[in-house]
Amino acid sequence: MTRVKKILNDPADIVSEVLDGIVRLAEDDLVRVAGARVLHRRRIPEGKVGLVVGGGAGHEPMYSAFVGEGLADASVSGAVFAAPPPDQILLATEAAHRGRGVLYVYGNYAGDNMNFDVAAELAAERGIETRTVRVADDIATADPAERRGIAGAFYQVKVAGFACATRDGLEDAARLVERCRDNLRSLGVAVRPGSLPETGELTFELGENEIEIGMGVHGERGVERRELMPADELVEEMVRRLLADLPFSRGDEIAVLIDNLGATTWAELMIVNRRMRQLLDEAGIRVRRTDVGAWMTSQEMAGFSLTFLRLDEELAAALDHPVRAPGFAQGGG
Amino acid sequence: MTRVKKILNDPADIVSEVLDGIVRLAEDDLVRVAGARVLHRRRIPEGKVGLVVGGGAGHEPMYSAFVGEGLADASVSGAVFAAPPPDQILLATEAAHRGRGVLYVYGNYAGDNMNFDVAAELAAERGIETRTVRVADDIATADPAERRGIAGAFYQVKVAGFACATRDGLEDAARLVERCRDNLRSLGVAVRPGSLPETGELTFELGENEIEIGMGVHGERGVERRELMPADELVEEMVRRLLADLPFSRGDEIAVLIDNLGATTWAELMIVNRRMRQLLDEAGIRVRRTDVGAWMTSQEMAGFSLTFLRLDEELAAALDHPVRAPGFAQGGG
Amino acid sequence: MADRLDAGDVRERLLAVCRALQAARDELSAADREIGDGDHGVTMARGFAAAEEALRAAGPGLPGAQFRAVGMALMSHCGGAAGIVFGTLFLSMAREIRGDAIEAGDLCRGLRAALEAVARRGGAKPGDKTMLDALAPAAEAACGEPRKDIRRLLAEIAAAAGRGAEATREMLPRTGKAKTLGERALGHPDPGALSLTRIFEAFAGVDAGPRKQGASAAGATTGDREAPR
Amino acid sequence: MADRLDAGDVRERLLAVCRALQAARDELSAADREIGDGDHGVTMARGFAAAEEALRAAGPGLPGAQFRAVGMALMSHCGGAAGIVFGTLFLSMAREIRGDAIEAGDLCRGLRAALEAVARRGGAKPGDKTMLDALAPAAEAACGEPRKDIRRLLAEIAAAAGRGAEATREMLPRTGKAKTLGERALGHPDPGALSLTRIFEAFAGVDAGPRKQGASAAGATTGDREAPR
Ligand SMILES: Nc1ncnc2c1ncn2[C@@H]1O[C@H](COP(=O)(O)OP(=O)(O)O)[C@@H](O)[C@H]1O
Ligand SMILES: Nc1ncnc2c1ncn2[C@@H]1O[C@H](COP(=O)(O)OP(=O)(O)O)[C@@H](O)[C@H]1O
Ligand SMILES: [Mg+2]
Ligand SMILES: [Mg+2]
Ligand SMILES: [Mg+2]
Ligand SMILES: [Mg+2]
Repeated sequence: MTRVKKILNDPADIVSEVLDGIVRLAEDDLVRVAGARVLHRRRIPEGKVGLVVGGGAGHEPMYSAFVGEGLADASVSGAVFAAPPPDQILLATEAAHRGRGVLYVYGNYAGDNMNFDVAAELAAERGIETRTVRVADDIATADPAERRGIAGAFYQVKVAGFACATRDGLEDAARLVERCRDNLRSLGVAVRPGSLPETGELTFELGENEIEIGMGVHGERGVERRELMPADELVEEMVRRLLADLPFSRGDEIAVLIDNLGATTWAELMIVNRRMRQLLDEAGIRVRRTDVGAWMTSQEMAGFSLTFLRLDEELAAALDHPVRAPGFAQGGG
Repeated sequence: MTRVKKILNDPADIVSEVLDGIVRLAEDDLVRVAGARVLHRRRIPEGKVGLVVGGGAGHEPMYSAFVGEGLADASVSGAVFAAPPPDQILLATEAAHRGRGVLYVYGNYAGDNMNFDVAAELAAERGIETRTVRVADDIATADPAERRGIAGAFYQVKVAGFACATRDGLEDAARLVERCRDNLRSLGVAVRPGSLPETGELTFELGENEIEIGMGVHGERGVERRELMPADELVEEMVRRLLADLPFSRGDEIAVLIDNLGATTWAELMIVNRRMRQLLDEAGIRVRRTDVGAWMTSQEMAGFSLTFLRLDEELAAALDHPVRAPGFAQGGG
Repeated sequence: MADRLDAGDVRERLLAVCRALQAARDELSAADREIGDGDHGVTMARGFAAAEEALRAAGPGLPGAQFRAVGMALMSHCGGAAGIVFGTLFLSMAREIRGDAIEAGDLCRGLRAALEAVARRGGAKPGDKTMLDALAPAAEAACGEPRKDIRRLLAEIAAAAGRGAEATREMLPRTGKAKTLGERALGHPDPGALSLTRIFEAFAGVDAGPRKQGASAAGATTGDREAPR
Repeated sequence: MADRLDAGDVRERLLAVCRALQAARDELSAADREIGDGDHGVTMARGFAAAEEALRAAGPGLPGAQFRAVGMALMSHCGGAAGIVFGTLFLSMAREIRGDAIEAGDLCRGLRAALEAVARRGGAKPGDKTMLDALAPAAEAACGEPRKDIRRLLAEIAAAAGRGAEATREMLPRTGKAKTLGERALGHPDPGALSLTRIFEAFAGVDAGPRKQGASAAGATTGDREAPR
């Protein structure tokens, strides 16, 4: 197998060097806990509900670079594609705690769930109350309880940042984030594989003419392997599945995220946007904002995901709330 | 040769569909000239100096998506990697003109130069005064007059947007943009090739263990083909060349752009940022802002470029000026 | 016929486990590539490298303390699902291994406690295509006929785990990164169940070595090994 | 011995040029991949498809008008450097072709005007490894001995262009997308010079067809062809 060429030093240092690089993007705001894979804001207001986000590395800028004003107070990173261990999560929790408890937002994967749950128990032993709202937006599985968290994290972290910055209590903040989670649906498609940076090996294989609908952001298989089809047809299939799932209905107002899994061109995403908007027009669904970017990536996997978030006034206000974090760009870039 | 799989409809429609997709990102602000490859702002203040940007397609979001408040008034796109023809440029010029003349900002390539020059003559015949400040930041050639325009366009368009929005006259606006151009230096490196979307063919070939320093954004060869090296070493080489070129010197304050050519991971760019900042610290150069993103792309080419812009007070203010355009994200995403 | 493993013996066996799981890296990652995200081998190798370091740093000690050291190292260094699952396994056993040597009863109580703790922590049940499907038969084997030669018992535990791992091929995944796969996961064993088999094999002194995935269960024979001291 | 090309003849020859440049797409793109950005064939094919359409839409007309139609189509539809360069070529010639037929003197004046106009527009000189290096010898050939058979003259122009294109192999690029290449461009001909050769060949009625790049100059022989009417 050909190693995928990358711009790296010692593969063992990837996560650590990436965290250092992120800190240097926002030195006035960000601090790394020495020796740990934890970043946190330099100044967190006393009495604020804390927000900790995190998960396996390899999806950059998610989650490590989503720390900043209006977003997370601390992030914790695992190794590539591996949930962070409980002691690291605990460090992030302690860094974020300002007396009002800490909200955990992360993707719904067995590994993350177990590690954050253990961390929550350790935090409780230290007198820090925690609440958890997992991202579970990927409609590739039928059973909502088993859904993975993919690019919808972009909105859920955004809403959580707003909630924790503006609400007085942990419970109250968590409730708004739950509403976001419950109205959030995503579906991805992979066109070419990414690779594990430590080994350079591809995370999966696709035939010369194959795509996979529902592919997970770690290269986990999706709902269906299909022949490469025209962009418009693919978008029709994805939008159909998404609309049917919540379901979204005529008159709904939504935010749309078009997330680049890594190596897909921005131009392709515009071709996707064009057809998607025609379909949403036909379905009578209003798009309040569109975010286009590579936020929840899977190394250099080519493909994208569509995320629809059904809005109410409060969720819309949460998305419009200004933030400042190295990985979170406002607008369409 | 294996065709690179992409999410497209009829390859002949790529540019047109991309433009439609961009308009749907910002319908309140953007209009497409029917049948043309020209986008322009819906509302351009009377008496404003006009700004037209453009060039070949295939580098999205540059240039087509850089239209909006505080940025360009109109953009014109050619076919993939081919400068737009004069009649299209003229349409953009007329769309942007509000009585004070029009500034052209685009990359210094023979094709673009000739097409914009012809357009300028046609505009003059119609009574529209124009001025041109070409982006020529790529230090891969020794002779500054022959330098190509690459990712530095991000800053030059930003400065031009500020200048045309705040200056009274075309000459005055052009002078500030020239100062930006004169203080702008970039260097790229390619790790894996991109492809021509119409044919799916790779734009160049690199050996399994090769990289090319100075590779152009159309896949034109660079200064040197080298063996893949550790990220830190590569960054040392690039920073050394960049600093020596202007030259930048101790005490200078700069803005830094880390541009993703397409398929490089954000994590790799952070590893680059880490080492780059160590080197700039050693050289006594202050970084006022860092912009990380995939702005001037070359399809799914893997690699990146570094751009240094030496700042003075006015240039710094220009970069901080808020803008709103579908392809221009503030902050680090 | 030995009926206990003294502290030195336990230490050597745990070190052998650490080495075996580092050596199994590619086998385990390959298995995870089929139905998961392809990192299980890297995760286990990372954790057991840390465990080996912890054991060496701590020097000789009571068997329970050694199990605890391994469990803590896995918890802190594996990450992923495996860190908690296998960390919990070793920590649960540590709590049941109280004396200056390990006896059959310790193994029985330890593995039962581990089975319960892992199931509680992760919410999975036997049959869901996880390492529980190797752990459950292993615990059963450990609690079977009493008063057996302990080395033979270890080999039987390993063999039971191996059969359990082999049986996961025919199971539909209900948890973890394989869950969307559904029927496409059929025919592939669960990576964590394979890991657990390798752990028991190395602890039993069965020379497992890297092998074809299909051979994992059959390979777990009952061959005894003299403890190094 | 014909000393002029009438309007119908010119039309057929220009249509042949349009077809030839569309057929040369892959040859020209391959040449541009070596020292440029690989799109020259696509660009020329796009432009000459539009030119063909324009010629057909306009119907029969004076030779100068036909050259103008081609030039305008190239200007508007090629894009890239080629659009201006080849658009300027045809438009400059159109201005010099004033009567109802083309004579040798028109070709001489037209190509000289084109040479000057393209050089002024793009700032390049002969020797810079561009299409000028084919255009300059072509213009010279057109202005050589007067009162020659015009079809033989066309073939000589094509041959001169071909020799010029071949000579670009040994030149260092000083403009366009090849300019950073320096010595690495040696051995490769300039794509635009090849295009110009194909244009003259097709206009002369020399059957060029797709061929190996290296054969381009040698292939441009002086073989006459009966004009279709
Ligand atoms: N809920 C669970 N209960 C028990 N074991 C589990 C559970 N979830 C996952 N596992 C085990 O963990 C293994 C995957 O580990 P690993 O690949 O290291 O983590 P990740 O799934 O986070 O990438 C699975 O093969 C399975 O045996
Ligand atoms: N300044 C110039 N003067 C004359 N011809 C030029 C000039 N610049 C480029 N050309 C011609 O254009 C050709 C390249 O055309 P093409 O590949 O279509 O455009 P681009 O370089 O924009 O991709 C070159 O091979 C050269 O012959
Ligand atoms: Mg994992
Ligand atoms: Mg081009
Ligand atoms: Mg895994
Ligand atoms: Mg070209």
